[in-house]
Amino acid sequence: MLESARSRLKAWTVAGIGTAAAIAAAGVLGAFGARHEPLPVLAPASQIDIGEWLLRPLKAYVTAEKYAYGTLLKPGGKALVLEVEMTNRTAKSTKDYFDVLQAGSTVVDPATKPFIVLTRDSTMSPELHPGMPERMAYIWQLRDGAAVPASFDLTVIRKTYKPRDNLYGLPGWFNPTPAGTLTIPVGAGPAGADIQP
Amino acid sequence: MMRKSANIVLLLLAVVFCYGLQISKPHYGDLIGPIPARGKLADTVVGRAFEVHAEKIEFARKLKVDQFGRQKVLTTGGVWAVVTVAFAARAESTVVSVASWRGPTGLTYDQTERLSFMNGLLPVAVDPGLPRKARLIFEVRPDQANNATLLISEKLVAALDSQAEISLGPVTITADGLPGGAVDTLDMAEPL
Amino acid sequence: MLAVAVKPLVLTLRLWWRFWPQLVAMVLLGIVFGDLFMQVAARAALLNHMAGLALLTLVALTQLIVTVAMFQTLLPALPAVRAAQQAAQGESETGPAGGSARLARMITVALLPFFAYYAAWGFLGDTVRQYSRVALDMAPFGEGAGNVLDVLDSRWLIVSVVISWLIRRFATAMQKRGGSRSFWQIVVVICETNWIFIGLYVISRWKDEAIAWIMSRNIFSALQAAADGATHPIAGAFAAPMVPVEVTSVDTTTRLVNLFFYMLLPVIWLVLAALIYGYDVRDDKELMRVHRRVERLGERYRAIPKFLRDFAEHFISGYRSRYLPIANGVRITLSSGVVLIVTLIVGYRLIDWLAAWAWLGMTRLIGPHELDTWQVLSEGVSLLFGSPFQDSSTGILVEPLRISFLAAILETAFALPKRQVGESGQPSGPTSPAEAQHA
Amino acid sequence: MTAEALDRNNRASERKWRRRSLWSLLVLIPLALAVESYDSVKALLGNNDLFPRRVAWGESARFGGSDWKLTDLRGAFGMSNLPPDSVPVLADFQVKIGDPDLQKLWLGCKIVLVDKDGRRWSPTSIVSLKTPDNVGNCISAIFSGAKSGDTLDLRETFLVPKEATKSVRPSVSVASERPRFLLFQLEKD
Repeated sequence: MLESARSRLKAWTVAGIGTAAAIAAAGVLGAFGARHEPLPVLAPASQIDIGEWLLRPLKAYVTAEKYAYGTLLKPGGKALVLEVEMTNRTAKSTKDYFDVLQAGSTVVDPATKPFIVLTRDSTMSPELHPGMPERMAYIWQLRDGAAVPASFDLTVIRKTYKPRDNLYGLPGWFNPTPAGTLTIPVGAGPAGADIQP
Repeated sequence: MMRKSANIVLLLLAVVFCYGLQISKPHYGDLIGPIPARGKLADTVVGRAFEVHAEKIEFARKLKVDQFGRQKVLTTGGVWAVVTVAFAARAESTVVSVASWRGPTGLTYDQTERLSFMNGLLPVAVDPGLPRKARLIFEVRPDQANNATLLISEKLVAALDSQAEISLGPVTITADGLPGGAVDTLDMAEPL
Repeated sequence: MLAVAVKPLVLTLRLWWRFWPQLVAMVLLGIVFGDLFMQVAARAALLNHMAGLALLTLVALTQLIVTVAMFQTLLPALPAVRAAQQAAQGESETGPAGGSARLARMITVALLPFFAYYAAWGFLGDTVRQYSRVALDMAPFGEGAGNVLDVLDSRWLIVSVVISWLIRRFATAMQKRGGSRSFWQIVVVICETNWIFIGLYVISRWKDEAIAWIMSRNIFSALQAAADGATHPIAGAFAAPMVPVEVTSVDTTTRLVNLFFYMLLPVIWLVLAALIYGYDVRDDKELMRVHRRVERLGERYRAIPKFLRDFAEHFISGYRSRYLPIANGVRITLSSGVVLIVTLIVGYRLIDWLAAWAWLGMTRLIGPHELDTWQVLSEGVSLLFGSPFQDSSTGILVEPLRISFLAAILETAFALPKRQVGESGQPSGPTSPAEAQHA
Repeated sequence: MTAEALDRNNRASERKWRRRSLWSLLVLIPLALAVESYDSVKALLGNNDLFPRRVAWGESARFGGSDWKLTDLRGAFGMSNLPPDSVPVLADFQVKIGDPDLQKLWLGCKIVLVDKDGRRWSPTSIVSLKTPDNVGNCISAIFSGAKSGDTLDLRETFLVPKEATKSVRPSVSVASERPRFLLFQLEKD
């Protein structure tokens, strides 16, 4: 009786240590998983493939005009305009581009969303169609009183295609994750030349 | 040895067969998808809630439109495809709001959102006994013009409701890469 | 060779014809109770997510009881399986228990290991998906309240496990004291399934993270790149026809892995069926016999001091009872020949495929209607062919056929002459079904 | 007990269970259907106008907590710019408010015209006729802040093909009363 109690106690002790070790291992694994790998730095003059979209940054500038591509800007404020060539690589028309580009927080308040405009005729955020590159302008309101920067950082977000999601089993683009960062020089104005590859 | 290789062949066949089953099995999206009501250009396609009759297709490089009294010329990265259709409601007043252009390789082009200010585009309210014409305007890649299908439904999610599928037939592509008969500028001010 | 493939098919139809009223009735009972419990769980989840998860155990339990009961119903028509079962149990338990009492015992005996195994293979994920959908539908505006699974990341889960452990403790005490035993037995079973359910679901989430971590280490990327290079040559100029990224983004490795699991699932279900028939669930005698070396390993294992063995058992027993049946199942199926395995995989998948197409066919037959009307009609179609979500589908036309098919395959595997030769060490195996029943 | 007897026993009990199961299907199939489709049937009944309640000409009917009365139904002939063979039809109602919680009771208010073949016309946006200031429509009435005892004048405008004008009758439905709806009869009926 006593013998069995002792062996059980031992077993429990060892089991406890084992559990602690397992939890520690899981923690280490989790820590590895969460470890921030440095994001790849992308070249501004390149085609950036993020699954749904193919992006090619064209030019960036700061404007103090009242209108930028038909959008009314905050009076007295300045706006950072980034022109990008975007190609929809999916099989369907889509406007899933609102979270694709995130400007660095040094120039833009991260809480403000950019206006996104088709430069061709200043249509506000239209659907873009498969396999047809379009020039789009991302327009961020600059922080009040911010100086015009020489360049700014941009984080590119990509999503992953799942033929069937977990809940309903429908196809779609999920799990936005940063794909890389790039630094874009800020040019003189709307008339500046495009970045050449 | 014979038996072994026969087994391997059998297993391979099973793998191929299972792959076939796996990719051809309809899933949730297919099961609750729209039910097609098929037809050709100039047919009257009868769905559950509405009938549609596609009269003609025109292709153009540019569109001339009237925006709040001002003339405007709209360009596109591909080619404009304008389909003139007539709708009629069946038992109940309804609103037809979604149309898309499916190319021969399955690329699907929704109706353009760049002309939302114009009259005669979707969404269109139709009443029983009162047919109504409308224009469906798409921007498509020229290589998607040939043998395309027009998909028209009342709502975006046409779960198990009818969706008109109109095959638009062959379109020749000329040497400059444009669909045959494409005009340079199409005037949208012309009455339907 | 062809006979091995045809025999289970004929047997499937025979089983189905002989037992369809019972099977269909059980499926219907499962649907009714499963749906009621699901509603209760989702409503409880609106008040407290933990309570919802705990009640979800009842849904899972219902599904499992129905499956186990269906397999047990078929048993009288499976002479070879019964013979093996009785040989494994020995002569001790051949008492002539009445139909329902026997069924009740079989369920409680077979349920826990089956449940553990079922959960370990991630089938509970389907139940959890259904639950999330129902709760999402009920949540007022879909915000925050809809995500009923956030509790899985919470430490309060431990409280739930502790509570069910305490209840179980109490129930076993009551059972010993002699108060209505079967009632307390049910309480114990529910508490234990609650552990398994919550525990394994949490573990599976951790496991997913671990696997995602491993997969992200670029181990497979070289392989994948090579495979992709072979299948999609570098995209041409812009003028080339466009292939949508939905087609190209699912890489070859994923496809192969998916196909592998697609083909593995029927085998898993066969093992589950074997488990239910009580085929050496916790008995490794059969496995140990496989190889002399393994046997020696077993002897050496028994020589280890008891407390160490206790400890090992503590950790391993779960895995052993999980993998031992796999090993045995694989052994049964492998030894029964490639033809039978192929019949199993193809037949199982064909049933599944036909059910999906039958669903689609019904939609075309019924034709378009307004969404509200179709919502009602779809319940009828689902009753026949299973839910359109295709998770743990239980259509009354599909599920009985699937169970009959699995049982028929198992019966064929046990009845193969090859297997009986393999066991010639024992007093010679049953030669005719009639004898087997009387053994 | 001999093995043969045992076998016979088992056979008999299997047949018994088979018979019982067959009978139970008669109950279980409708029960399963009812349990599964309860919510869907509720939604179907709550979203559709299925059962008419006829209201004779000149009478008023209690509906959605208020008393509804059809005062006029007439065509507005002679308008230009309309599709050929179509006629605008005006339906005028007088509603005496009973329960003033219109935002709840009149939610999803829908006035349509129904003809003898069961075709339904919703109010049109193509024709806009001038209405007096004190005349609203069903939706604007919900937000009018009317109190118990007030009388509201409501008007809806429809566009109907000429051949149907003879047989159209107005119907009123609100979410709180569905699947029942009011079907107003005319003087000549």
